[in-house]
Amino acid sequence: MGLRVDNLTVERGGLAVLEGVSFEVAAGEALFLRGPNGIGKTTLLRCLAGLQPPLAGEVHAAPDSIAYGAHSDGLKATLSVEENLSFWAKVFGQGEIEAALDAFELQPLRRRYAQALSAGQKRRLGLARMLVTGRPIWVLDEPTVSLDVASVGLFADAVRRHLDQGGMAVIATHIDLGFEARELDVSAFRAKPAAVQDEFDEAFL
Amino acid sequence: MIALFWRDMRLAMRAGGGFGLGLSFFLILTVLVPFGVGPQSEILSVIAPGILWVGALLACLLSLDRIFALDFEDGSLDLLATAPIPLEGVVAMKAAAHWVTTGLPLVIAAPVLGVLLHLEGGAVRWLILGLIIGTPALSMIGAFGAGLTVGLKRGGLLMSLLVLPLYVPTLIFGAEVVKRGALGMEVQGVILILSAITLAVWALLPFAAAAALRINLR
Amino acid sequence: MPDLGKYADAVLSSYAVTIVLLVALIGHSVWRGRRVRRQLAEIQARNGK
Amino acid sequence: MASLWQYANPQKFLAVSRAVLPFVAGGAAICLVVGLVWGFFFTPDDYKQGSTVKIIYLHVPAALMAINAWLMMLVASLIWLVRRHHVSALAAKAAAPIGITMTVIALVTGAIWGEPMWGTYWAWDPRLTSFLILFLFYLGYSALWQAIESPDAAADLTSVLCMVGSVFAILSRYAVNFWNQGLHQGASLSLDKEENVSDVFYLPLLVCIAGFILLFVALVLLRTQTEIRQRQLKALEARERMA
Repeated sequence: MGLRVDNLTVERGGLAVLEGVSFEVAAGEALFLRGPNGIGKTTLLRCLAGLQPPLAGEVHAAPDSIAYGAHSDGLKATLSVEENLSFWAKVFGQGEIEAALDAFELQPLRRRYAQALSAGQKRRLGLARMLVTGRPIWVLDEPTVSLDVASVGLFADAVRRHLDQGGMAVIATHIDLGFEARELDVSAFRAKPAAVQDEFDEAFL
Repeated sequence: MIALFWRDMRLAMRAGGGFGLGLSFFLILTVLVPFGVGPQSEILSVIAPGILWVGALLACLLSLDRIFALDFEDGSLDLLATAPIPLEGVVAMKAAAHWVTTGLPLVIAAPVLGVLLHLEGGAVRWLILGLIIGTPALSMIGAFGAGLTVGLKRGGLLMSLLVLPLYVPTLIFGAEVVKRGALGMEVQGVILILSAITLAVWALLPFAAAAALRINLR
Repeated sequence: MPDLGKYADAVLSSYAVTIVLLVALIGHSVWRGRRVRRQLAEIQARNGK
Repeated sequence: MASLWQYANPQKFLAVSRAVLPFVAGGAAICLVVGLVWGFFFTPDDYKQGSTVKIIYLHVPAALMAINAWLMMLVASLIWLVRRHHVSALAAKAAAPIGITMTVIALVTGAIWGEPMWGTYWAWDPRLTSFLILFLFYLGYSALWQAIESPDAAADLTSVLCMVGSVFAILSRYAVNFWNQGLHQGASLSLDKEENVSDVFYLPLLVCIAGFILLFVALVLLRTQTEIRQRQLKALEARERMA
């Protein structure tokens, strides 16, 4: 089962930012979300991840199939790389973290505390977390921030392997990740200012 | 879920908090009180249960932001909310870890602190029993307050205002256990009520706290 | 004026406090109501409604 | 047939409440003036309490409304959580400051009355203590409304707090009773009124209670109107920023 989004309207701070967003991602496919800052990509992704309810429309996906990777990595400074990762593995009911450590070349750093990592290393650890969730749909928000070229390559490889195994990915990004995928420019869905905001305002305006 | 409990415990220990800090806090509180009210043992022995209970409230309150605020700031809470464990379970585990690092040290230190405050031997038993039963409720109620205020910039003071009135029943019955125990009165009823409050709090408030978290994460 | 006897202070201060508080509450409600109504009228005029 | 819920529409609520408000406010004014003047000037002194008995015309209605305002907030919060009617949430928000004022009046008049009667302004009596705790609940509730920016999140969170708070308020009442069997007299109003207060005091007291109830309703209507307009204002401002 893939991911299908029907006519989604999402809000931020009580105002619709994107409306009528529809797309579909099939198994083995990736989708890049493009669009200028502040257009509502993060809001859309949070909505996909189920963190905020949409104003209208629906997200169709198998239950518990979406793994969300946010701007912040959710790392604990006083836990080691290994501890951080195995915590998330356990939370998601997976035991194995070696493959994830390998994929992002974190093996040499595994005993180091997260507070002693560089920004890029932290990001790699945050992305390695996606591998230990065991979930088919990755929803990633600017995953390559503070990564160097080599690390972007590691990330692209990881995504490609994930897709080859029948996984899916929705990635909001501004850069070229070095592999082919469909692109969706969300500025096309920008909500019109005069659009009805919610039923409360409708009663007034 | 167990993994979450151990992670929170480990975080509390590594941050220099945890057990030692909790114990030191109660020790300092106990040392300061006689400076305030004078060294007469008859006064101290009367107010000792109240001091220790209020100390438990304060220790609980001071460390409440650890329950959710840090996880909210670094994004962990978002990730936990999308994880396969129910948010209610997350709340309960975090409250449990909080109790082990703030409530439990007090229970353990209570006999020593009781001596410092001239608490009579008979009353110490009831004090410990009351603390064991009552302090878990404080952590859970605190988790609810922390959940309500997690997204707010200056949530600390507001959280105290919200949480402290909710502590009233536990505090009253907890102190009542010691008072009656020391006087040799019938204690069983009060202990049952105190246990009922704690059990009800742990059964119901995780849902309220999880609801509040979901609203705050939106 | 009724004879309040030795409790005159208590009775009078109770009435005074209550009336002051109620008047303050009513005053605040009315004042805020007017202000918001005026602001709303302004913004609606601006938006040509 | 139109249902009751049509009044949950903001415009409808504004129209109806605007029409009703003058009558409610007028009724409140008449009842309060009649009741208080009657009570203050034309009732005899109590043989035990002397002229301080006149304080009950303020104390009892205020105390009643302090509790009823919280109950109203609880019902309004539940309606909001279940049916998502914004007016309901805003009415709960509007009622809180009124409840706070009523609680303060009840506490202050009680303290002033207590000084000559009990020889102290404040005693840790169960009823007094319960009211103090109720006051704290009100403060926390209002503070939470003010602290949260998103109006819907604020409505949700305060509703949750109101529900949990109600349970704890009842629990505290019970606990406080247990903790100290106090000196406050029993309810001065009950169904068999002969037990407590004689007719001379009872009738003006009833008028005063009616006055306080009407005043409460009038203020809730007025303040809810204001809250609705405030929301409307915010929505328009946000739209201007967007455009």
